[in-house]
Amino acid sequence: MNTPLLQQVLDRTTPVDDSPASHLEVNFGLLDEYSKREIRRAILTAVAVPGYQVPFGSREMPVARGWGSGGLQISLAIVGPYDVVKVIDQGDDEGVNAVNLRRLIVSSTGIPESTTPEDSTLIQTRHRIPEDPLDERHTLVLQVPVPEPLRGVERDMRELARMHAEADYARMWVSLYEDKVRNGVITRTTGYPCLVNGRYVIATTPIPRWDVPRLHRSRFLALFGAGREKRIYAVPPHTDVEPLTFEDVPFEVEVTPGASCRTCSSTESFLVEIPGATAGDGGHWVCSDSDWCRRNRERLQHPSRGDRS
Amino acid sequence: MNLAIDPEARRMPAKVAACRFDALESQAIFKVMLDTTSRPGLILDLPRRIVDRIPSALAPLVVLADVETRVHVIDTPTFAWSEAVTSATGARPAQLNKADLIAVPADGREHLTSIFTFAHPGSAFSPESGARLMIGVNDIRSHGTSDSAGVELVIRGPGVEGERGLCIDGLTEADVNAWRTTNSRFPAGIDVWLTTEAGRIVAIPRSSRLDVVATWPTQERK
Amino acid sequence: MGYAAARGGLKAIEAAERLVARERVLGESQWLESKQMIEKLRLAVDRVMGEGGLWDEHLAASALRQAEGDPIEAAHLLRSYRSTLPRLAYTTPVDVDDLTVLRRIVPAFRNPPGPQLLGRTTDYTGRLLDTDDETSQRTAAEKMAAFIEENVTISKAIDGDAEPTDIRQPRRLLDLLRDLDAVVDRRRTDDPEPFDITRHPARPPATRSARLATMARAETGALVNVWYRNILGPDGYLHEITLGEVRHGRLPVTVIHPLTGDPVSISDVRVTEVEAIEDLNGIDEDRGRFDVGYGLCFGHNEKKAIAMANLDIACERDKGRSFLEQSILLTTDGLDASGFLEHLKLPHYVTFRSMMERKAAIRQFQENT
Amino acid sequence: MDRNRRSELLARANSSELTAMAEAFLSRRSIAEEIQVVNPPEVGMVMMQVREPVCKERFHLGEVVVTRAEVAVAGVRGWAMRSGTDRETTLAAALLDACAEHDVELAAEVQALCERTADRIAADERREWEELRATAVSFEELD
Repeated sequence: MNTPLLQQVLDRTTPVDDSPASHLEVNFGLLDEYSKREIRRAILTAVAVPGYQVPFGSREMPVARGWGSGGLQISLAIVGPYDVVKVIDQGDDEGVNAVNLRRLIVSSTGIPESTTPEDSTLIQTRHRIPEDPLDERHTLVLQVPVPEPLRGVERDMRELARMHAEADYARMWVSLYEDKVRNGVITRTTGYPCLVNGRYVIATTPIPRWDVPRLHRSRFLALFGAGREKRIYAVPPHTDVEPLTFEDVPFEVEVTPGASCRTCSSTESFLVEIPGATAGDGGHWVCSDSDWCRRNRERLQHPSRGDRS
Repeated sequence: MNLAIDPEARRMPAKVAACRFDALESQAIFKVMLDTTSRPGLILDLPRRIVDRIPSALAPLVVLADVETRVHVIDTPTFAWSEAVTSATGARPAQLNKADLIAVPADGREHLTSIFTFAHPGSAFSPESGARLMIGVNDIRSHGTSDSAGVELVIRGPGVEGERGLCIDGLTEADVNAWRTTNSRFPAGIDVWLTTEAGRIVAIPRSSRLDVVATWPTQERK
Repeated sequence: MGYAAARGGLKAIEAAERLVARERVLGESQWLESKQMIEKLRLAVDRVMGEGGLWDEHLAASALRQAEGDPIEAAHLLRSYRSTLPRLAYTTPVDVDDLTVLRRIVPAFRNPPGPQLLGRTTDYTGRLLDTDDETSQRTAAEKMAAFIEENVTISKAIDGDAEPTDIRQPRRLLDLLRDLDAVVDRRRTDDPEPFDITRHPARPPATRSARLATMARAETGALVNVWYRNILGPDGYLHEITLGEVRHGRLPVTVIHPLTGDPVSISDVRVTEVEAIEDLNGIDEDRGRFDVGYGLCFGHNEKKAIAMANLDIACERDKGRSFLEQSILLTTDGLDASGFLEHLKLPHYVTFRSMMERKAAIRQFQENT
Repeated sequence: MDRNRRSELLARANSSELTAMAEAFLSRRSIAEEIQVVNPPEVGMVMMQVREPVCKERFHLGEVVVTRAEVAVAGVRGWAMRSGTDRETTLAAALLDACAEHDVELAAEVQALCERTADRIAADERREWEELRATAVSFEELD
């Protein structure tokens, strides 16, 4: 149908926008404003009540639930035109899921991306906290698959709600005690349960225990998004995050004696194992934070260039 | 029907438009709210272009208000902001003790003690139903001086390294006591943003512990 | 080196996308028209709209094409599309009595008031795989079309001989049972606000409106499975449900006209509706009466609506005693379940390394004691 | 035909008929110069609320994709909402609605279009029933 006059009227109604995001073909931050408002309300409650899992009307995102849809919703609800985004998965900026999420954030906002925390303001991550110390400039957004730390000791959601409301964590302590007695160590691996601000027990996503101390009285804001479970929670800066353990049982992070990064020789970062290709090959270790590893290597090779690359 | 000649009704469309923020304005205001909530007592600035067109205390409310929320906005002596806000956002007007979002512009500030008393703190089962208050005050400074007015507070808790001082011209000790009583059943409680007409903003969420360390008479409203 | 895996997930992702795009769009066959899918893969399109919670046949068909026929993936595309749209309005509450039937069967009675209308169905056709080629299938279909033409006599007059509305909108069986005082009366007069599952997570204990909305966009297979488990599974028990009615038909979409303030019907959606009659046999229940469960979902999807109606009444009778409500609210959403399942494919080497470390710590303790 | 009925029929009229008529109206100077777009055509959703029969409770069935527009011709407002994502056709429908309010002569043309639409819908429904009625199972009951 040829309708030039109608087209003219239609074209007239397309708003002229001189904002930095004017070239985008989608809403700034993809979500409609209505969705953002609801996520923002939940985020503010989460910060005001550290560790409480705030229910929210999780939106379906262009990534599957379980692939970071909660973290993505937080990032898109808070991101502004002057942010610089870094996205990692397992510590790696080039991980396939990290790449996918970064593409979505960048393409729907037009903001720059970086792999270096120094240059970033918004860091979305799955399963790691960057090795570099983060500070006031940074907001760390963690993707959470299962936000409920008490699920292992209680299946009924009504009872779980009561336990959190009354800060009744007795059964959690009992389960940790039994674990210790039976196995000699507390066998919790990643997502170690922590008490936030002396009030709520949270699941520290599945970050390794290695990263847990860096949430304690941190200088940055940490926001946790569970899209499928429709929960948002937060650890504000300068807030106590204490791993649940007993006085005589020190909290243990992952350490493998003698292991060092094959690429940068570090023994002070979280290392992951690269198994050998054959039975005789013992394999080796590398840093999980690939950008930190790269800079560490360059620092060792060219000490004069300083920290930046 | 004398609506047509009511000067307030004539101003309404422009004021409603002033209460509509675009995506980037909303983000900028929200970011300031997030930063202040994360660091209670830290003084930041609202975007200039917003405080130029509406009372600054309305900005944080409008950013969060929509058809899902119930709002209680105090009208000022010069304008019915409640109507402008609800028209612009679709939020439902509600009584003080039923409202999710409450805004008290600086020149509508009366009965503040009862507002702190009757604002809904939610419950331990749903802390998210606690009210958020946005209150316009005369002045916000990080510490008291010889010409101070109002109250000087010390804030401790999440988001504060050690403690942080804050001097608020526009609050009385009675206000703060009512506020602390409402927040005494954490995690139930109210979260508060204080703003000045110059666009300064500070947040004191319910997780903060407040102590009044000095008081002065509040200055006359300008 | 046998292959050069480029450092850079982006390059690998783009290469993978190119492979999909080429096959999906090019290949050796014709472009799959949306119209073709709406006509010929009608039930798949309907299922995608139902599970996506969004009615638009063209968008659902596009989603199905893009998802290479995977209905859950297509529902996901539709749902993430709806996250970018504003909600412009709510319809006025549509009374389901306004449903215009395209099909209506009443298993509970031989000759109910109103028709037993089979409509368009293969329920009573042998499930024989048709391996004939296109030409012979076309010839057969053309004969059937001709037969329909010969037997359809469309009345020319507009007034007078139009079918009475009680045939297109037959009285529901539930009302008949009410006339006979054979059913528990649970009609409410307080008209509570419906729970909005798209804005708030529905968690037990939930309202009935939250359960109904959850089931209306649940994944069909998941809902059928929860129903079946409730009947025959380890936590269920066999009980007799009689279907009062199964309907497929059109419901009007009615919004308030902003300039007149009156309701106007701007369009129709097709829905499947089911009433499930439950024989009450609990000690605390009214043994002299039946109770009724209700199912309604977008499109033509009888399996889903039947499961929904059965689970509605099962949940009502359960009264929170079991995990049934939690199962319905938390495990029947196709996107949630499949998304979580598929996320297992993502790298987990950081968490796995942490687990390996604990295993070693436990073994060391075992060796030392 | 009242205004509500007209909106219902403009919502269901053929896209090509609507846009052709809108194009013709726009070629008149009196319309082209006076048209004002109040709300540009916007694709969105309406949440479908249904009232179920067992407890007479409302619940949300799901959302329906619609496009909405509002225009004014010489200050006279016209509104349209149509299912689907066609912004141009929805704009055309809103324009016809405004024109019908604004001008008696144009109102007659819009009315004619609406009547054709009503006839087509009625004919489709009659045909649909004629086809369906053959699938009704009839049982002869002995009196």
